[in-house]
Amino acid sequence: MLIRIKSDFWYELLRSPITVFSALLIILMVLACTFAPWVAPHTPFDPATISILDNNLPPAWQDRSDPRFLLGTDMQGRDVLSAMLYGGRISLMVGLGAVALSTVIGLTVGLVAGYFGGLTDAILMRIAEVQFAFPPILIALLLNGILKTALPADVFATAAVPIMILAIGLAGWVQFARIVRASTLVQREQDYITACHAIGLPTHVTILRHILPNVLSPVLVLAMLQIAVAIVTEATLSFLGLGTPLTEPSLGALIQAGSQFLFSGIWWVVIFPGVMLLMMVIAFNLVADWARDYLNPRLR
Amino acid sequence: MYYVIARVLQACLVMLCVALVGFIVFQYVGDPVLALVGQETSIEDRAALRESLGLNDPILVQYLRFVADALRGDLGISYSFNRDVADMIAERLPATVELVLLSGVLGLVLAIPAGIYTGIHRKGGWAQAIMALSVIGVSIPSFLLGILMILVFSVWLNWLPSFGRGDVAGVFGFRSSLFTLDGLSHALMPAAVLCLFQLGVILRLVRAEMLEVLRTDFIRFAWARGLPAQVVYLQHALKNTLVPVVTAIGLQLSSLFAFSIITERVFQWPGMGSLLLHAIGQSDIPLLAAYLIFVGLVFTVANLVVDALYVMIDPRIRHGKV
Amino acid sequence: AETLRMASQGDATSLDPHSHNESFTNYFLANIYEGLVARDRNFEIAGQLAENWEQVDPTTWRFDLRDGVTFHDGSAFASDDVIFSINRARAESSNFKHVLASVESVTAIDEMTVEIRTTAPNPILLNDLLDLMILDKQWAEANGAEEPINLQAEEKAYSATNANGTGPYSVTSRAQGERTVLAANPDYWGEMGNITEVVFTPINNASTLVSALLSQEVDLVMPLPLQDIPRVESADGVKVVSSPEARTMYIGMDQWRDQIIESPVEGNPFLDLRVRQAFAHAISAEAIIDRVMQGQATLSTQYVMDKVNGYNPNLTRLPYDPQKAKTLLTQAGYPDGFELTMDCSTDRYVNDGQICQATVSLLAQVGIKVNLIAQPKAQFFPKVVAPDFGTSFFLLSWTPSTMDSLNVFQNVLGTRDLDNGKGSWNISGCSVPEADALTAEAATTMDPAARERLLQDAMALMVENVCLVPLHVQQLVWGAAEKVELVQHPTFEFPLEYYNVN
Amino acid sequence: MTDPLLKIEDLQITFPHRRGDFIAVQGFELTLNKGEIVGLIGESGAGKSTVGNAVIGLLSPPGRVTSGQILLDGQDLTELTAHRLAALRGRRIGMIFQDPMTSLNPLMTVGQQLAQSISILRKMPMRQARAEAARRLSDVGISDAKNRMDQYPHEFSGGMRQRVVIALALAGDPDLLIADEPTTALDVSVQKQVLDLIKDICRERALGVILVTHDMGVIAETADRVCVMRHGKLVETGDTQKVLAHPTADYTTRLIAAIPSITEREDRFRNPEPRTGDIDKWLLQAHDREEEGHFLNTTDLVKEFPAKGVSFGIRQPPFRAVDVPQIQIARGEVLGLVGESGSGKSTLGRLLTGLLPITQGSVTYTDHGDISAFRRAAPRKAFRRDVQVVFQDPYSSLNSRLRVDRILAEPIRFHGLASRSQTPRLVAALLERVGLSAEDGRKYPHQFSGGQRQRICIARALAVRPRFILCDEPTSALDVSIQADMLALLMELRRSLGLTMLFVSHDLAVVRQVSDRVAVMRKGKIVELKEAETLFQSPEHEYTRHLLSTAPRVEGHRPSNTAASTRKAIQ
Ligand SMILES: Nc1ncnc2c1ncn2[C@@H]1O[C@H](COP(=O)(O)OP(=O)(O)OP(=O)(O)O)[C@@H](O)[C@H]1O
Ligand SMILES: Nc1ncnc2c1ncn2[C@@H]1O[C@H](COP(=O)(O)OP(=O)(O)OP(=O)(O)O)[C@@H](O)[C@H]1O
Ligand SMILES: [Mg+2]
Ligand SMILES: [Mg+2]
Repeated sequence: MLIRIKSDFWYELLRSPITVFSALLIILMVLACTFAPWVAPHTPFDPATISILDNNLPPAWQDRSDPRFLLGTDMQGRDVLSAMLYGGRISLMVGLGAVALSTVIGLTVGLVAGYFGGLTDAILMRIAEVQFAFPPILIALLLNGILKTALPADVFATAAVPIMILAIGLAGWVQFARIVRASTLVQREQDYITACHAIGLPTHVTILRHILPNVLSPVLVLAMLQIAVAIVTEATLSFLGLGTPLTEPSLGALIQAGSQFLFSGIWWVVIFPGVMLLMMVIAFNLVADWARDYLNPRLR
Repeated sequence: MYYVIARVLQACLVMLCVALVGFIVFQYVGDPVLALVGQETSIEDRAALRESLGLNDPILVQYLRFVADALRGDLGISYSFNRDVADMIAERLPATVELVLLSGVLGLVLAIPAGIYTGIHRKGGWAQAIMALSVIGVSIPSFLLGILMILVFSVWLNWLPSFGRGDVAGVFGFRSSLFTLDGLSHALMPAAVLCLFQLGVILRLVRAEMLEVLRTDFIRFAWARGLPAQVVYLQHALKNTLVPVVTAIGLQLSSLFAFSIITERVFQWPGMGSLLLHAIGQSDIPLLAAYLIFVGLVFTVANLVVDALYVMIDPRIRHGKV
Repeated sequence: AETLRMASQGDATSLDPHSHNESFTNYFLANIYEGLVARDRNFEIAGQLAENWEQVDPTTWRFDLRDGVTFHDGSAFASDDVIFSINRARAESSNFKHVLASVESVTAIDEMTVEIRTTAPNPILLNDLLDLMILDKQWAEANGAEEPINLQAEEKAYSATNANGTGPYSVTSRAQGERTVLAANPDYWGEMGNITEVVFTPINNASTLVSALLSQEVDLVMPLPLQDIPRVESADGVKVVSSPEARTMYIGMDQWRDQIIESPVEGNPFLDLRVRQAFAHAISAEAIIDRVMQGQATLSTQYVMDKVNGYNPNLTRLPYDPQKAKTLLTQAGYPDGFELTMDCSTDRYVNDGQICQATVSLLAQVGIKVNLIAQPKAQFFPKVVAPDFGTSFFLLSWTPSTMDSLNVFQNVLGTRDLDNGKGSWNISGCSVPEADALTAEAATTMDPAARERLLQDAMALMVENVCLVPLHVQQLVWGAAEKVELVQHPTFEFPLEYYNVN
Repeated sequence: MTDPLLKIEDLQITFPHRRGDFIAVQGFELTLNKGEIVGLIGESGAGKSTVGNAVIGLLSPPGRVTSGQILLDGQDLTELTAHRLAALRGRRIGMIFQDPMTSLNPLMTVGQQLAQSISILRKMPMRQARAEAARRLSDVGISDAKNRMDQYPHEFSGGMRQRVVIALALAGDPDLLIADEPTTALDVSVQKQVLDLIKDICRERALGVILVTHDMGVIAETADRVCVMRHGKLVETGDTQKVLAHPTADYTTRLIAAIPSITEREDRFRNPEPRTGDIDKWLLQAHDREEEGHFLNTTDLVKEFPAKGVSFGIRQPPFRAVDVPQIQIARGEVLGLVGESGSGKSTLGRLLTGLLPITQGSVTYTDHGDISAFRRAAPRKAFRRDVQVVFQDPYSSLNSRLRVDRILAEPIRFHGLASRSQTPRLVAALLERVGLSAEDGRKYPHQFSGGQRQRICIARALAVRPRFILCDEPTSALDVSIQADMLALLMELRRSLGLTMLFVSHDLAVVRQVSDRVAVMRKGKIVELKEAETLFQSPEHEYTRHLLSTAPRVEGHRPSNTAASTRKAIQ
């Protein structure tokens, strides 16, 4: 190596151009979405700026199009490009937030249940079973109902995203918990864990520093897929009328609404958001694949 | 034996909790009375109906009443269908079961070999292509994928029927649409959409675990022993990936069961999922309660099986502890 | 022998004709069961199981029953079936009892004549009887179906899954939510088309419904999503069939609270007529019809469509005029507009969510900031209807099931009198006492022309007061194979005996 | 002899790394004839295993042969396709990897694995293969092979697993066997049995064997010729007797001088020269607590493992792995523990250190009390700081996802023995003290040789400055000179700090050098427990006598004298 890179992390990262590309793509999309109000050509969430008379315009390179709307407009007359950026922001928040929530709960429960076993395990796993019976829709309904009575109306109006995060996050942790528990059951019988006991490491250190990295691989796989699942679930909830507000659609909700126009030839309202979601998910997964290899020194 | 009894008791407890939480949730799914009566029904009539359905009682009372009835084998009558809930579930169950089985089997048959392949040829072109494709199943929402498939295979190509369940035939007393050609042709698209999702999860999980296992010393020794590749991969490596994979399969299968909602809706598959959607839309409490209990039961049983499999797969996992 | 394969977004909830007063169920069952009277091909009320009727006095109606009619199981139809059925429909567990609230008693004069006595003169008794289906008394008693289903009942409800009517079609097989097969009744007393078998499938998902039609797996779909009309029109072998429906869409404004809810504004701006007028001027119903409804709706000038009794042809709609709206708002003391919350369902009416979104952006142009709460009907209705009326700005729609505007006045427009079952859908709480007086008079006026005048005047008063902002009358849009010849009624009944497959 | 079976010429093996490639083997040469056993000895980390792995074509990635030839019957293995090479494994070349513990698939029974190999390599039907497998298991000295076949690897002791591995390597009756420390975990009698077996096959079937080992006794008794390696290079090669008796290279001389004697006690172990490095000073910092009495005491210790499976509803009686009436270890004492492999030594050790739940009886430390009765974290932590373990298997007892410096820093930081800023220096010094370099801290466990890993384990145990160490085969993978160094370190700690030790080993010579008393175990019971010298000079129990008589020796070699004289000469 001519250039001396100190850290293993950067060295390994730069060796995989496809990961670098994916990471850049993620950064780009995250930035574009985060700064949507500055980046997007229109403000699709402000009803005062949209006109129903501009609806269903095709992308700028097609006939009958309007140069103001690069990727066309949807049935409400919203600029598709801007809506994607604004919606992407919501979807990213929901996707990342929900997965973070379910990963944290799932990892904790799974590690504790797998490591301690016995009664702790039985109780935690039975709780998981109860939880698993409730699909996100029902949890969303419950939260919606509780928060509606608990919060003042104006606060509640802004609570859609947190509700989605909570509902989807809560519905998702069971998967993580079960998978982590399974791997923990195997890991805790290994000699290096006995070595931790011999050092006298307290349980939480043993679990966090030694077992956790060894069970992380399936978690990473699942988490990255769950980001997509969370975004899509949020869209599904929108489809059932519970997701983000109609006037502030998420990326998933855009796809959902657009999917009804597939037959009518208004393809741009579904294809562009769909491709964006796909790219986002693939990029996340590629980065996660790399991260998993990086975390296992034998795979480097 | 003791273990099994304990687990059965625990399962009962789980069901009780599911129902309890359920009744708390039902407070917020809507007002069944409104869904039940015509628009011109007077307020008193509605109030009277609400009273007679016991909806004015505290949740706990409603819950206990439900449990007491359920213990007598009576799950109540669906508000919106006027029919015995147990009958309705029994009617819808076979459709969902066959869809889940078909997509489950389809998913496993595709995912496990593909996972092994991509694990072995980590950097290969095919492997990378498979990996990229596997994400598509997860990231294209199933309502979109379903409609796209219908558009292509039913509307454009006219190969497959776009909705519903086909003819059923009985084999050994099981009546299923999987036994007829027409039935299979109806089940193919929904099963494919449903399996694409779990395909991604299982494929990636098998691959990830495969990668880890293939670097272990005992695999190296297996090579040194001169075992042929298929034995090393299938008998030695695969088995060592199974604990998390079986867990995932258990989860996926039971969640297929529970949440085939969208697929069933898109393809008008007359199963439990569409029943749930209807029940939520109509705030049909007895139906919802029975549905939740059922899903809880499926998941509990799946977990029991998975836990039993752990001990069979990995002897190091201790019996009593599981 | 022709088969009609039809699909719709919902299924009949039950085969029992008295347990759910839900329009699709009623219209579906109308092919299996029959009433004393029904609408004919031209949407006029005509005799069905009753051949003639006469009004003996203002509160007594006598019906001569049709001879030689048999039920599907072969038993003969007679007056005891009518008495049984009407009483059944008035039972505590029936959902029709309020429809028959005016009926005091039913008696048999002889085997083939019955007499219905009403508590007060009821000019629209025939309309009330339209959806009332006649069952076979012996069959019901033999199968424990004397009453419409009781939800506390222990035994299973036979009549929910089995049917025995006198109608043109009988049920061959039924799997709820999946598929129902009807066969032509060979002994049907009346004329019917050439369809011998009907395969009915519910398809909930709109896109699937369209594709089933496009791939010619079904011959008739209802309703067709508006955005798919061009696609169906351009496809071979299928066509779009549409006609106005008796459903009118409105936007409602709180006129009873002193302080509107879920809004930062002080007091209730809607109490000022100018504000209501401003809203009417600001909301371009034309744009909504053109863009959201894809042209599949007609502009409403009032709260009923033109085929409904009491429709006033002289009324006009306040025109779309944002400038005027702003002026009115300024006059009312809101030069910069104000902020409020709108409640809206997303799965109840055609494109309801989108109508609301369009409304929000239209209002935004005149400075009114609307926070839209779009929710599934399961959440929407409990929130907005009696007793809470928990909204101050909302989208609502109404179909007068009797095709008579009295129904609208009593439920939606008239001053609330909940104790007497009036105005339970008057969510906006609008109250025009003069109009109430006119409608009360109309309720007992037996002379059709005089009655019509009273209702028209009441309608005019309501419109003048901008009780609600009328939007449009939506169209009934179905997709069908070219070969299907069908009849559409504004109430979206589908009397299959008038249908043919060529 | 015509053509040699194996001829290695000018072999160079590189592990590419971004901080510069590491050349593990350079210019290595070796010739092996049919029916010949060549011993490969040398410093730990010299590249012995790497050579073996290269021959069978399974260098651990990213290792590569960068030049040279490996000719098997004249055919260059480095040029074969992966597929052709794979066909040779098992059938022509057998390999015993250095780490028996992790070489077996944990999810298949021993019998399945062996029968599978046999049926595939020798094209036998499964049933016949199973019978053959049972036979071969008893060949390598596993008693009750029929029943043991259905057990899983984790139910076997270290030595038993090693024997299974040997049986597996020989399953295909190869022409060439690479045996990488095949007997380190075996007690001397089984070791002899296994070596005899290898020698027999070697003679009967003209098998060529490369035997990697650190046990000079084994070399002396088994190998026809030896190669000595150091730093990846060939140092010396020749006839075993000649090399042992008259080494020419400096390194060989030193190596031979370091061989511990089995026949007498050498002063150099018991009284090593004091060290004065910083790290030594740190390690020798006195403990604050010092009390009287025995260090450790047990009463009627029993450990039972549940029997596998329930047949016909009747539970088999549990397997009693340890049944020891009483053991006392005095302060500063080194108790040697020897005995047959599978006799329960490791299990006993784990019981004493509280790493396995006790079935019956109790273990009491004078300073800490009954170890199964700890309720609070504080006393447990104090106990753990005092009592450390060097595990028998250096492969699986290191967390493969942690860098070595973090593995070593962890106990230090946890027990608060150094500040965050001091710790890296301390870790580096510890690594150097056990003969590794400070940069090695940046590597992961799998990048080390077996002996290097063992040294990491020793360093980890020492890092908390314990007062008691359970050493379970702590030096089995070390060459004699590094072994001497490690033992000297331990002895130094014992002398200055009163470090107490339970020293489990199969190497009787080492046990004799370090132990004050020695216990002999067999089938879970202690059959003899005596002062070390008394035991070695006049063993009473029949089994002890058998054990001592089978220990391999370097004939006519008087290491202590040589060593002593060398040292004197230097002084
Ligand atoms: N987890 C376990 N389950 C069942 N049996 C076990 C288990 N661990 C050890 N054993 C059995 O206990 C006996 C003693 O094992 P142990 O590991 O203590 O032997 P050892 O004396 O250390 O042998 P070696 O010198 O070969 O390491 C063996 O027969 C072994 O099979
Ligand atoms: N995967 C690897 N990556 C980098 N370096 C490695 C790897 N494997 C081994 N090495 C290095 O190669 C050298 C030779 O290792 P090898 O295992 O051949 O030693 P050895 O002679 O068998 O030692 P021992 O007697 O301790 O087993 C060591 O210094 C080791 O650190
Ligand atoms: Mg080695
Ligand atoms: Mg041992």
